[in-house]
Amino acid sequence: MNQTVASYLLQYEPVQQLLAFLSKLLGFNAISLLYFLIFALAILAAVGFLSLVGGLGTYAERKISADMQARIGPNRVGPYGILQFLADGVKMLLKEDIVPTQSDKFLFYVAPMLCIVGVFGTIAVVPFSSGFTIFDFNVGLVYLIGISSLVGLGVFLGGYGSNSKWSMLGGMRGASQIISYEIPVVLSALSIVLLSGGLSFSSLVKAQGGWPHQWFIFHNPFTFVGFFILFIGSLAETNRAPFDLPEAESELVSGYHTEFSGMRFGFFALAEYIEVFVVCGLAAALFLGGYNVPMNLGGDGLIGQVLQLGSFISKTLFLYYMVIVTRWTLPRLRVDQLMTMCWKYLIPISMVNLIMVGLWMVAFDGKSIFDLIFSGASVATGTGH
Amino acid sequence: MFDKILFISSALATIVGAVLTISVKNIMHAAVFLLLSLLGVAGLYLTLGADFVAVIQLVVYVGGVVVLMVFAVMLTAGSSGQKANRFGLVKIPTMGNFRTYTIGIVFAALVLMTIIKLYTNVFAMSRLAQIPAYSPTVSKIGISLVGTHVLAFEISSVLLLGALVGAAIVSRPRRENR
Amino acid sequence: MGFYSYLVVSTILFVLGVIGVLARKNIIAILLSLELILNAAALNFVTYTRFVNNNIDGHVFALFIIIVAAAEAAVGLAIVLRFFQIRETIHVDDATQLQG
Amino acid sequence: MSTKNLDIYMPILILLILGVAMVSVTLLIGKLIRPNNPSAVKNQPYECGEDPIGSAWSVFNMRFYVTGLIFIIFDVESALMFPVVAVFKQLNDIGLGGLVFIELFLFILILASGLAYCWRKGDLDWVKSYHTEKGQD
Repeated sequence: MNQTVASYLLQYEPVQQLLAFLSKLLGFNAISLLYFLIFALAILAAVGFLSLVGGLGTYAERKISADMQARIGPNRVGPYGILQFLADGVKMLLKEDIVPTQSDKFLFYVAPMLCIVGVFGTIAVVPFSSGFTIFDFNVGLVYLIGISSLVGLGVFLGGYGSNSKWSMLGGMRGASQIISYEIPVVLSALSIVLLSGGLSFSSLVKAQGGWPHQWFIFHNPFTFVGFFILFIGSLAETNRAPFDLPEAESELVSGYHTEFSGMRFGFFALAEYIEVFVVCGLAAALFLGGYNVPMNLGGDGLIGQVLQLGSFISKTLFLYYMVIVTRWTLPRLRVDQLMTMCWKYLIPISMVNLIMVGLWMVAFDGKSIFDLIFSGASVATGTGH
Repeated sequence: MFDKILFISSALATIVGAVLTISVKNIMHAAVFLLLSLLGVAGLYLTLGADFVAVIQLVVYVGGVVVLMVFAVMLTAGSSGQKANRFGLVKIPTMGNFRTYTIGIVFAALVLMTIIKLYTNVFAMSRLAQIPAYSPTVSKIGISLVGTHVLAFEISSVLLLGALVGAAIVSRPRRENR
Repeated sequence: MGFYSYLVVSTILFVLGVIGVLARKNIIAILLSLELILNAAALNFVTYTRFVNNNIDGHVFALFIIIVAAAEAAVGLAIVLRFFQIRETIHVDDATQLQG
Repeated sequence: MSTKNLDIYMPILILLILGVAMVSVTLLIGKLIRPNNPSAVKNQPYECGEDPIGSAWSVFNMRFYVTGLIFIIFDVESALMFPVVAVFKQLNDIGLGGLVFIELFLFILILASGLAYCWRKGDLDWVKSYHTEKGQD
């Protein structure tokens, strides 16, 4: 509850010596200054890592789609084209930034900012590992859902501000798609909170064990369905894969960010790729046992943190790979199919899911299906002989 | 030290956002500044130790009400400020001119008088001698919602049902024309 | 910070909301300033929980204010849009006839 | 565990300010080092080659608003359910799980009936079944 990376690092000897040195140097107790320094470093590391993941995401996407279509993909810039995303970034910085005359200057400035602020706000609560989560907020899950709804607003204002019919339609579709798919995501996250009994990411992850059979995805059949609803919902929420209607190249000339050029468009793309990582991290933390390591190897020491970090990132990157693969395998949905699927299929199913998980909690006192089988088997064998 | 920074920045965001919401000419900019003000209020809730109410403010207000307002502005043909009505008269501009603001400020001053009058006995109220430390509030709210306030919890679902059905009927495209 | 500073902020927010409601003629702008007034009230409730009696009912009441405000915004905007379709303008002075 | 001061919320403020600063600084730098020769043609919104006719702020129909409306009702529902669901396991261990489940079930049932009503009345389907006002749809 409310533990932060700074309070975690304070357990270590060198950090306490630094604190003693600082407070002696400045006279007053420099605990909050030290908190600030540790937070600044942790945030720079997290933002750097996530923009690297965002950049490499574009590279990975082009490479994976290339070899799925038997072509080579970018291999000019750097070894095997690794530095392609740096070249794209520099190009975006140097391209001319055209703001059409009738469009709204203020909204052109605010829309990418809302997207970036919405995504950066979520970085604070992403559960990298038990110690390295920047801020394990007591209501972290609700905070993540609230802050990431800013992106939907940014998408809409981007479309509305550029005053062209195409991007207006794209902005409208994007915003209504993002907000309507937020409900199945929230309802399936609620069923997990029901099982784990707390809203902070540490309680959500600690309620699961390291071994796959202790993950919530296999806890009971309803959470198994809930995982796929969350995955589909988060695909739609980040305008990815079969739901990338707002930026549908064929119809809307790349939708809401048609008029954005140069670095403004770069912010939309960066925000989208970082949000895909954050949303995959959410799915991994809720359903795939987050940063739990089997048999709790390495405990809570620094080695344990690194192992937990590795476990969380490998699960998230596996989901990231699934997102990229689904993009190049499934055709795009029409608007009405998209909305019908959300309102008439996903939301009723996730409501039934939530009720049935509650019933499962009451009936089996929160035990997972494997516990029941094992305890059932042991009772059977117990009474057997 | 950081308590002061968080309070001042949230209060500043709230008040600057509110002033701009009521004074800016373009309605869409007013909605964006309302968003800034609501984020400020969420920050104020954090400084008051109400962490759950702050994030619910984020989810419901920032993620719902402002999006709905922006949709409504879009559907009413954006900022059509100076449209003359059927009789060709350009009435008072929709975003208010000097006259409307003076009326507003005069009446608001009256309201302020009554508020200050009210506050005299608020200050006389007995207050907590020692302000409690910040502690997580979710479980307390949850238990009170399920325990003492269970009736309010159930009635609010009936209220939401009424709002949903009513608004759906009103905004359903009618079969006949006007 | 102190008890008074929160009261000052919520009073300023309330007064700005009242000015906004009276000075604007666009119905949606009025609804925007209405949200400010509701926020000021909810802020006061949470302030009293922290400084006056520390029971959780202040937070629960602020929660219900937010929920009722969201439902009210939904219904209010539905009425405004229906009014716009009939009258073609969302100017407050046009809302003169009571008959639909 | 209760904390005396608010230092734990420092990262949220730092990250929000970092987001705003990053966008503003990059756009500022861009303004300096970027070529900037605006021409009338270039500044028109892109319309596959033809010149744009009429402002884009034309009126769209209501189905976008109906989606937003139903969204906010269910968003508020999930917001109200968060505290109850967070406390469910704790109460279930005490033995009150059945009672809380009934309250939660009632809450969801009432709102599911709202969704069923909108479904039956055709508010959910994107292309309205019967023809509505002329030129509206």
